[in-house]
Amino acid sequence: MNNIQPSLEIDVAGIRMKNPVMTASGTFGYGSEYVDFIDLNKLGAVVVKGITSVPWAGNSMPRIFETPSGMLNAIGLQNVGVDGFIDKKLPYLRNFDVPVIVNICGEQVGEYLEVTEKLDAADGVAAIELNISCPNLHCGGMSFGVDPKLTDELVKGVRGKTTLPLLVKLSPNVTDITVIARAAEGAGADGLSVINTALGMAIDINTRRPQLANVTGGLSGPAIKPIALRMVWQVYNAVSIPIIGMGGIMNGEDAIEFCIAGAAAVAVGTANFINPRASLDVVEGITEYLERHGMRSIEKLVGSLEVP
Amino acid sequence: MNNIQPSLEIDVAGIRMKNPVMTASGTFGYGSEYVDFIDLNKLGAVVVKGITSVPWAGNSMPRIFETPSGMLNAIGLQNVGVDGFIDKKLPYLRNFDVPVIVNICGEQVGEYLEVTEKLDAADGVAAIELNISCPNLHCGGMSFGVDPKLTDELVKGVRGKTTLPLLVKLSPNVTDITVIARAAEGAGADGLSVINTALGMAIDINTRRPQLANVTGGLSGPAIKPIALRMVWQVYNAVSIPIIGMGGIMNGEDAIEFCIAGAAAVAVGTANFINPRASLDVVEGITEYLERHGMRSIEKLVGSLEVP
Amino acid sequence: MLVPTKKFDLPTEVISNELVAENHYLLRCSCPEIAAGALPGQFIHVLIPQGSGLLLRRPFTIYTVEGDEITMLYQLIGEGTNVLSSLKRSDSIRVLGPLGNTFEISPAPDPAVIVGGGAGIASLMLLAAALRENGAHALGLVGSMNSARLLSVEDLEAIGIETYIATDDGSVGHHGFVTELLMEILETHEMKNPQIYACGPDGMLRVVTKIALDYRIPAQLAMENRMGCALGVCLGCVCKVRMPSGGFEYQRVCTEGPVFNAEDIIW
Amino acid sequence: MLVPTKKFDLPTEVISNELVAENHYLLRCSCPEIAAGALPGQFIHVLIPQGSGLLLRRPFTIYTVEGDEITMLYQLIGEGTNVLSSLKRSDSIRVLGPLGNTFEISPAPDPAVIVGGGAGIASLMLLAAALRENGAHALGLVGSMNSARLLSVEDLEAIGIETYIATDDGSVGHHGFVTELLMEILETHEMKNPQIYACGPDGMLRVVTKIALDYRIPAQLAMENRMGCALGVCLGCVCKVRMPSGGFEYQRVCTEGPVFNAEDIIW
Ligand SMILES: Cc1cc2nc3c(=O)[nH]c(=O)nc-3n(C[C@H](O)[C@H](O)[C@H](O)COP(=O)(O)OP(=O)(O)OC[C@H]3O[C@@H](n4cnc5c(N)ncnc54)[C@H](O)[C@@H]3O)c2cc1C
Ligand SMILES: Cc1cc2nc3c(=O)[nH]c(=O)nc-3n(C[C@H](O)[C@H](O)[C@H](O)COP(=O)(O)OP(=O)(O)OC[C@H]3O[C@@H](n4cnc5c(N)ncnc54)[C@H](O)[C@@H]3O)c2cc1C
Ligand SMILES: Cc1cc2nc3c(=O)[nH]c(=O)nc-3n(C[C@H](O)[C@H](O)[C@H](O)COP(=O)(O)O)c2cc1C
Ligand SMILES: Cc1cc2nc3c(=O)[nH]c(=O)nc-3n(C[C@H](O)[C@H](O)[C@H](O)COP(=O)(O)O)c2cc1C
Ligand code: FES
Ligand code: FES
Repeated sequence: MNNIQPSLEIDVAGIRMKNPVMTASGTFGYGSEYVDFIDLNKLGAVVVKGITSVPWAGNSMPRIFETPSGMLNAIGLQNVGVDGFIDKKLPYLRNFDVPVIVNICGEQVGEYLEVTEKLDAADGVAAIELNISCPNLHCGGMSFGVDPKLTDELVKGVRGKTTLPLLVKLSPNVTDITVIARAAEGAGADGLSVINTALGMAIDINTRRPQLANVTGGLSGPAIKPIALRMVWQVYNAVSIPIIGMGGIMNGEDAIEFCIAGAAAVAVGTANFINPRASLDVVEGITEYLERHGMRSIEKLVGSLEVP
Repeated sequence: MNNIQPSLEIDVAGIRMKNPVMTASGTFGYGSEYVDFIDLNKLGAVVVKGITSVPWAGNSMPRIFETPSGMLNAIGLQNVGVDGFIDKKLPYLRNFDVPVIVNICGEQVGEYLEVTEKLDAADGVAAIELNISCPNLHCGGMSFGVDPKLTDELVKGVRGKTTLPLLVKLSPNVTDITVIARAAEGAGADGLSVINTALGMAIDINTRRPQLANVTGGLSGPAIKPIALRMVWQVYNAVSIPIIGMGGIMNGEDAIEFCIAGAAAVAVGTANFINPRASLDVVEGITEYLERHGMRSIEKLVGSLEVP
Repeated sequence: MLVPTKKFDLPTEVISNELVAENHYLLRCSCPEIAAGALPGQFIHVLIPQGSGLLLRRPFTIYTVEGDEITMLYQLIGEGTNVLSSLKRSDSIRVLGPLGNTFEISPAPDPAVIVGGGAGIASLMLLAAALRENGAHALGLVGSMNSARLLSVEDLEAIGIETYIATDDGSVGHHGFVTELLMEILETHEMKNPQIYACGPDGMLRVVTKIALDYRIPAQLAMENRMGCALGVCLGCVCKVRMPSGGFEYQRVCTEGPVFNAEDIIW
Repeated sequence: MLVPTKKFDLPTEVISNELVAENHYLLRCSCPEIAAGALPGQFIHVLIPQGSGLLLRRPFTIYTVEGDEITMLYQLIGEGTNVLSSLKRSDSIRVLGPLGNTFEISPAPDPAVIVGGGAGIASLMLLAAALRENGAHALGLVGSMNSARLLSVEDLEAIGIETYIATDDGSVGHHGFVTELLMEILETHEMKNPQIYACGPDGMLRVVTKIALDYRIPAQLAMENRMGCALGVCLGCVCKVRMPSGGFEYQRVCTEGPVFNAEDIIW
């Protein structure tokens, strides 16, 4: 123990944050839903639900299912659309002194570009997170995030439309995540979000129907943490842009694991559903760890894994 | 309820079994370790620990780590080698009336072929399970199971060396498991084992070292069940050879889920560590389910998922 | 009916947790902030204690409010309610609430016909109390599998609500569905400004909706669905709601609901 | 030292589960079949009750055997032992055992020097009892962080074993490591056919090994490691063992161990 007061402030991919803890897209709404529990100003960044060019209705029900230490979701990107977001959701977030990162999605490259242009012109967007990995969509039968060429094309396109920091969110459902990571880096991404949900499924044995109307869905929560950590470490060793680590982070200790594996920042997802204060608890947990280990900042921790 | 006594007997990939429940390779030793708890004659089949051409020492410690609803392992295929297996382990198993399936592995195609030839000539081997998916080995930097061409080559090679039923065990660490599944089918596999462990990792935040000496390891147990089920269903829709489903099966209900997704038989792995009777409990659970639903056999259940 | 109540996530202790009917328990705990704001139909999202192995919380309607204390009346369904039922006095739980919207009760219905199937009646108890406080005339219709599982009849009668019973096996009251009882009562009672309030299994709610439409009586349903966050962010709990425009929208049971107009629900 | 004991996986109930020292508990349960076969050094693999959220069992040495009952003495380490410590009389657990090999005690050591660090002493209690039954001369060396965490001294003395204490903070006995005590005793005592039996943290066992080699005294160590199956199949619990041939082999703590000759272990 000693008296160094660690500073959690960091700059990740050009986004200046008070601490390295974000909320994961789709698990924190548009921020307003959590103000009874959290001072948004204390977060590193708020990442909002995936936005598309026009409002999407989403998938039919059931949409979620609990699995051992995890949950499956197939929401189908129900969202208000980029115009609705800018008109109805963004103004509220401008009341806070916290970077707002907008997660965007689409079925065609053109849709991504349209959303990007509108967000680039809007006031109060700190960065764009490109979701090329939503497991509940079928962009020509396969999502962008599993093909390095499609990734390159899409990221280059979006890069051309904005000067905002650009994060690219990678899918775990690939043979070699470093290939996609390098494609995104090469195409101009400023940072990588690792990982989105793993594709999974569950069945009701009495009705013999899938537990999700969409049949398959994205697995999140502690169950996928080992997979997420492995991928963060792989990507860390493959690229030189910063990584936002996520997948099953429930507390500060989980977050520290991601940092040691190579994450410059982390995002808290499913944990928000179980504990609405989870993201701030993670901030506090990280602070305590740094204090306990006499570290002034988190930077020395990033990628500090000692391999035997 | 009614009085039909279901028959669990099946023929999977040319292996005649009393019931569709096997033990998963690496989780049941060579069978003898469980005789205090289980009458081996009551199992569908015993699948033994992966065998290589020469004895392997295995990885250094630590080799296992518990994760939320799962465990990581990086054993590194410690085994007695094919000669040791045939001389010291197989004779004991010949005392039982249960098919013995031998899981085999290697770093080079040649090693697989050598092991296959010896097993083909041995007495008491019911089938070979080709492990092309061990996450703790590095065959030229990448395991066979993530590349359809390597899969084709290896399976064809092994196929040429034996007339025994040939199962090919697939890795979940791929973008599209159906590509590998079709490659294995095309090359002459009689059945597919789906899935091996998912590649994961965990870190000790106090020492900043990996929890496994091998850094990464294979994730098994209930945590991966949703991923395994999804892959069984995908493979079921892609090939016409039978599937042995596995990944997180703890009880009869889990097994039934795999059958509905498309598995003709199942294997019980990590559950053996928690409950040494797990495999027989699964047999009983399946029987009860069939009785409760008035089904005479499991065949009608296989792939019976009703997609909305 | 959308009410932006301030929400709290409170650690608290179980005061009591008793078997009140076969397979059904009543759990009491002290949550002053939630008790102060709770409206009829609102619910809490309960964190099953650490180490239970369950990830997500479980939602339950606030059954009664007495001073600082709230109760929930719950049925054993699966692992979560099983662990809940094992909790004893002074065991810790966390309670998030009050959540969701509330029933519309003005202009005062005459009568209010409250229809509860199984544990569904739990969602209607605070409503019944509020109606009585407002001096509204209310009838209670309680459906159950059998007499051993019958819930809330005494609680309803204690606040002066005329209560009718239907059981699937006829062990008490009408032999058959509570919806049959509903039809009978609509046929036999004089009604000035009737309103139906219902909660129960989906099958029952569909029949209630049909009856309400047939008789042109407005009906409000307390809906249930699997829940993730219960805060409106995961979009996991939606139901399909008819829009005035003619289209539909997926609305969140945890936020736009749990109370919906029966005619708006697309099943 | 390999003993093929018949193994049982038994459901049983907690008889008692008491705090016996700061951070340490003694759990008692009835397992006739295991009690009948248990040998010194053997262990059980305990299934933490359903719903605890933990997947794997946890291994603990059999501390004592009394009729049909066995006890285990355990330290609070993480979640598993935390859940264990919350168990009360008549709570259910499952116990797999007896597992592993046993200590070599013939020809009778003179004296047997038993060295336990922290909860490690738990692995040596049945051994101590067996030595006394055989009439062997045994000394007990017990190391602990401080007096509050001191374990087993009374139990050892009750069976007539001369016991020496070392604490890290000097609050009782020798101020320092139990290995220092070991050296002192080897220097000051007359020894005809000495044998060291040790269990404790890795660091301690390495020093014990060095001392044993220096003094050319045979030593047996009860090793610990993370365990999966405890039945010899997962190969997760291995330690590195020197082979007579000159090479090494990874041997299973659960099967070839937990007791190994100190000189064979490659750290
Ligand atoms: C707003 C709201 C209020 C509720 N209020 C009450 C209440 O006051 N009293 C009460 O007893 N219950 C109430 N419920 C239902 C209650 O939440 C579930 O019964 C509970 O979550 C089951 O948890 P479990 O872990 O025991 O079962 P699980 O293991 O989660 O589920 C077991 C099985 O039941 C199914 N199931 C899960 N939830 C429901 C559901 N809501 N309806 C039907 N089947 C379901 C699952 O799909 C699964 O097949 C309410 C639900 C909602 C959404
Ligand atoms: C053959 C054998 C016999 C044992 N006998 C006893 C006994 O009689 N009394 C007793 O108190 N303990 C004994 N142990 C150790 C005991 O098994 C562990 O302390 C226990 O499993 C910890 O479980 P947990 O869930 O509380 O901690 P976990 O959450 O599993 O572990 C918490 C932390 O402690 C580490 N850890 C886990 N196991 C050990 C270990 N064996 N040694 C050091 N660190 C560990 C983990 O890596 C982790 O970092 C024995 C172990 C073995 C292998
Ligand atoms: C209900 C739900 C909705 C999600 N929606 C989105 C989304 O719109 N866009 C996106 O990129 N990721 C989405 N995700 C993925 C999360 O942002 C995160 O990557 C993933 O859940 C892993 O983190 P976790 O385990 O902490 O939840 C969603 C996850 C959940 C559980
Ligand atoms: C400790 C351990 C060792 C394993 N060894 C092998 C092996 O040698 N060969 C193989 O094909 N699979 C091996 N597996 C994978 C299992 O056979 C199985 O495919 C996987 O664990 C998923 O099933 P489960 O979740 O039921 O354990 C091993 C798994 C574990 C946990
Ligand atoms: S439960 Fe998450 S939106 Fe309703
Ligand atoms: S714990 Fe599995 S081999 Fe020892």
